Amino acid sequence: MQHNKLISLADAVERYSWDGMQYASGASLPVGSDAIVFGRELVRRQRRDLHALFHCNTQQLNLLAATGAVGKAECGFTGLEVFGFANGLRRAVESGQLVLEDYSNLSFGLRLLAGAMNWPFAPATVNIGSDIQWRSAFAPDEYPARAKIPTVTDPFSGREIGALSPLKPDVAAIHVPLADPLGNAIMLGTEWNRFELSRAAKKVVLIADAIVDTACMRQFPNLVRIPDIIVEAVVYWPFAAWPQSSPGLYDVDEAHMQAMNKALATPEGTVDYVRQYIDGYADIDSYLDMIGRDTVERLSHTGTAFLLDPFRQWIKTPEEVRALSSGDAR
Amino acid sequence: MQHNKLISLADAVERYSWDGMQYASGASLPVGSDAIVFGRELVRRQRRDLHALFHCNTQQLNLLAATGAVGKAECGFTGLEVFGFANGLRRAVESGQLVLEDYSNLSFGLRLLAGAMNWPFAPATVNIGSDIQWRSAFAPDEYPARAKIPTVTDPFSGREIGALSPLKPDVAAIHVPLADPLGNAIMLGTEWNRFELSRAAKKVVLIADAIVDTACMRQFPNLVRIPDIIVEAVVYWPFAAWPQSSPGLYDVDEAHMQAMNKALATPEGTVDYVRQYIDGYADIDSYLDMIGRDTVERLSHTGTAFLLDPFRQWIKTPEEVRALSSGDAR
Amino acid sequence: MSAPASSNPANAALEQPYTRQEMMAIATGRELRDGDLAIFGVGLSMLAGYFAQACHAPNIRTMTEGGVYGATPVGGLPWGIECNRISANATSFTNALDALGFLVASGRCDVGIIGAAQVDKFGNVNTTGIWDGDGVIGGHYRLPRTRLTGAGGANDIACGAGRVIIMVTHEAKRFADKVSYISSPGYLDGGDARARHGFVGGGPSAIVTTLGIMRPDPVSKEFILDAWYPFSSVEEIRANTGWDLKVSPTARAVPEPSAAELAALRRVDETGMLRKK
Amino acid sequence: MSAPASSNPANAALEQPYTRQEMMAIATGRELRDGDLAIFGVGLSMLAGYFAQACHAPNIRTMTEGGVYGATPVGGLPWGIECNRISANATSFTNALDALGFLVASGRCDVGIIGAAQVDKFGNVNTTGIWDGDGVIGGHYRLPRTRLTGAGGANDIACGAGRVIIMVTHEAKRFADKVSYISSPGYLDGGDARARHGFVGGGPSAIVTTLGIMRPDPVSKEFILDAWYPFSSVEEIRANTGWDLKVSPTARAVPEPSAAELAALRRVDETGMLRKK
Repeated sequence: MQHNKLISLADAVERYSWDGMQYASGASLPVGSDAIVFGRELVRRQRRDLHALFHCNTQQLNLLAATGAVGKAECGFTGLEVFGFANGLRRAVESGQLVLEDYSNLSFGLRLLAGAMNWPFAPATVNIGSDIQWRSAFAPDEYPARAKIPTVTDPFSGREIGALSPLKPDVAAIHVPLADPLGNAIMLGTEWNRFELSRAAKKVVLIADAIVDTACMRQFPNLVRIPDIIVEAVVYWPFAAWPQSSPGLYDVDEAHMQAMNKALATPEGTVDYVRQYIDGYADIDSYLDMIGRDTVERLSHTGTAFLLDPFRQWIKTPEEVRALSSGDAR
Repeated sequence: MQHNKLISLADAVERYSWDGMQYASGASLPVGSDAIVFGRELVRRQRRDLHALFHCNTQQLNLLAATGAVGKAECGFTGLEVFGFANGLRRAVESGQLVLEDYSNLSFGLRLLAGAMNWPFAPATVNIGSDIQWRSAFAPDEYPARAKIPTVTDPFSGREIGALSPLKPDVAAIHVPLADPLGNAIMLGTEWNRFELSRAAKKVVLIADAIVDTACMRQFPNLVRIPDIIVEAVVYWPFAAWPQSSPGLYDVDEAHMQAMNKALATPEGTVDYVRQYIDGYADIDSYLDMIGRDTVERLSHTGTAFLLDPFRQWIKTPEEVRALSSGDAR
Repeated sequence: MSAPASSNPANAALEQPYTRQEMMAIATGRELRDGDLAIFGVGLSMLAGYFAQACHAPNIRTMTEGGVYGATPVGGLPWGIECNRISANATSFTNALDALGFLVASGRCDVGIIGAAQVDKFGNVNTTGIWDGDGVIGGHYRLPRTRLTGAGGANDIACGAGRVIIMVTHEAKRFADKVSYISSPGYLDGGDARARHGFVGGGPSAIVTTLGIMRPDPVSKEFILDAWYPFSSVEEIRANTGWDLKVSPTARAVPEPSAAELAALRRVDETGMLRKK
Repeated sequence: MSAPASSNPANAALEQPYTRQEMMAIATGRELRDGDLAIFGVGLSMLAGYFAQACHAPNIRTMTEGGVYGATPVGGLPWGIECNRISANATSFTNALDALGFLVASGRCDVGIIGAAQVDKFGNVNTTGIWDGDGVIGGHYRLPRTRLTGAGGANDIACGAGRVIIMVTHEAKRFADKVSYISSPGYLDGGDARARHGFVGGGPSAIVTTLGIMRPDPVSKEFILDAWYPFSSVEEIRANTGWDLKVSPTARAVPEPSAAELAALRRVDETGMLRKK
């Protein structure tokens, strides 16, 4: 028996974030399924000294880095795919304001796996023999680095491989297209590491583009890869990954991706961006107004829209979600 | 671009089995999703000296053990749940005909994970400190056993944990409710270790209760946890797990579960069982006749039938499947 | 004091208000706390767990070894822990690495209920085999006289769950000074022996039987008698235990099942499995 | 001999039958074999891979780092390797541990195509950063002058894929004697250095550039010039390579793209990305 866990975005950030926390997010690749609205709220509340654990950089990390919210980060890929370098992150790294520890996309996932399993380490047959193993930004004077990816000897063969440290983020804000009020979630498109992340994190907050009835989950339990029993809170926020995409729901907003990344390249541009695109909304309605209702409409005409069809009958209207959220949400 | 991989059960067993091979099967728990029709065919062909890797015993392993087809086995759970001890397996173990190496349900899955990752070992925080670690049926004179679950030292903390050896079965026959002709598969109900097994095995043969059009997979790609690129062959065989269940399609046949287990308790009963329930059919039609059309109908009225509803529109009729299988299937 | 007719002929005239098995299931269920993340095996332990959810702990979060979440069994006792009778109303299906690994071996699961063919004074469980002779295997791993079901997921639960409840029929042959084979670790040879292996789980918190409840001594970890049932006694329990069972100074009789408890249990045990014995 | 107008003004009158980028994509695609299990990154490498599938290797089994299977991009070049343009027609979506772990790091993937900001004579790739001064970081891990995109999944591909094709624009600054930072291992310091780490993958089989193709010496593993394009020359390539590039005795010009190849490439590159440069 699980309870309604729908809470507002503001409440979620109030309860599940604090200065200095290990914060994991960035679900799919840089251009999709990123719980960036949670990150916008972190900026609004001026959270500081975050230790970011993003398997891939996203516009969220780009923004958090640009605004000085992040002191340390650990990542695999740190670009923005076809949108180029992540200017906010890059500026923070090059200035020394943010210390970035490098891993690969697989080793980041294996570290989450190790955290989820509560293993002291995960075996690594990748990253070894490269500067990912030999160089540690967290221990810059050590060369070769000793504590980042130490070797471990296979007791069967005597072969030496690497050992990856486990990750157990304090909080993970995970973007999903569909969640129910109890905290069950369906993903569309690659999961990337969301499955492992949801088990590795100490607390999980779902940021869902749409809320569905639990009957949807009972019809498709094999799709519910994040079950309610491990979820603290559910936040309803349409277009939560914008300007990034959410397979089944909306496409990348190319123009905003570029404008945003350009803005984050400078402190002045970042201030402007925050004023316009974080201070620029107070609730879901003004958020969608800010994106532009035409843009919302256009981006919703995605080639992946058919992926949502089997689930549409269970999607709750904004009014229904509001009614569910108005009472004691916990 | 993948090709039609539908072949007959006889062809599949001809091509993908041989004496002495490491054979993995037994998908879900003992009373469900077991590719036992593949095992019945192994008995019919008198394959011998199999090294069985079943994370849980099933009626398939019970049968293979009872008929003397298995020389070695590695398992987690070795019972039949509420149906009690597996008499065929038990008899083979107690007589010394079959050497059974014990693991737990988790460690068996971790060994498949290690095989799939091509790790030299998987970390174990379970099974250590018990006779699963200290006793090896494969090395009976060693006490404590040295090579079964040796210790490995965590380089971060100095703590000693266990190391599990990887599993890479020669062939895995995996039961699924739904597959397409290309080898994409959808599971209903728990996967148990089918996901990891499909990646750990050198060759994968799917045994599917029903064949669906690939359009079904494109509508539900997040459900396709076994993609065609790792599958060698697809066998269509309705009620393939009988007398065990297939969630969404049919229930356990309690009477046959009990009668079968009783028969396998003795060599004579086993001979009778083989004559009646293996020699007793030559194709799908005579197989269903053997089960009994009334029984087939009754077992199909399962409380899980609604799980199949979203996919029914894509299920191919036996005639359509036959037409697809008649040509060059590879 | 009520007792089942089968155990006490003097009460044969009574209405047999509950069986020993039912008492064991209720006593086990009472060990579960609201909000627990809990894993149950098949059969009696599943009935005990769902009884607790139906009775006093509605917010128990249930799971099976294969990753069936949010389900309650329908249509009778499940044939297996992931069979159709429990797959019919789940909210999520995942897999064994998730359930037994990410949620149990990791230490996230609060409580597990496991069964035993044999249990010893330190709560070690044998479900693997029975050997002839002195009950031990010897230096050589001899063939078992009787092969049992193996460890299954119980070893993983015994290593990882916050606390473990062992449910077992109380017969002397099942309660050994030392089990022949440790399938699932309790406190091994007692004291802080679990620490040697770094188990994240706390070990067995109770052995609940058809006659009473034993709990580990906080220091030695030897199981001692904590409670008897309305129909049993210290003497009967000691006589049916294969080691010299100590009795806690605070040992007491546990309360009889309440009408509400019995009603809840029987709703869960709709096929009356627990009433057959 | 045809050449793009941009690189050779003398040919400006010609019809610019193909660009250098297109030649690079086609030369890369020719490295793929029918039936390969192949992983592509975003951008040019994805175009090269799908070109091969559309042209001469219809049975290539494609995958992305996040586990998108059975898809071909629609509606233009994907913004990212798992974006909606490639998620619109997949047969399976899984996850990164599956794709990069079970299928790539395991050694099951036959071939991967990766990009490089900088590559050295042993095929080591830097995509992490550019440092001032002598181009090395020094004992202390100094701040990079220019932070790049990090290893992403390329390190995993470089360790595990059967063979790796490195695709890179041919400029002297990108071809270093020794990269400042090994993001993704080639042959490290040459010879059998990969064996020290037990990599299951075979290492880079080719560096395909906008000017030609280099392949490793079988013993030393130093990359040497194997082929130039119809519009390039040994001299031009050596002048744009940051180490003293050796030339294979069997070096030759590769055939021009055929009409069928160009047609196939342009069907894949429907937004004309490769024709912009």
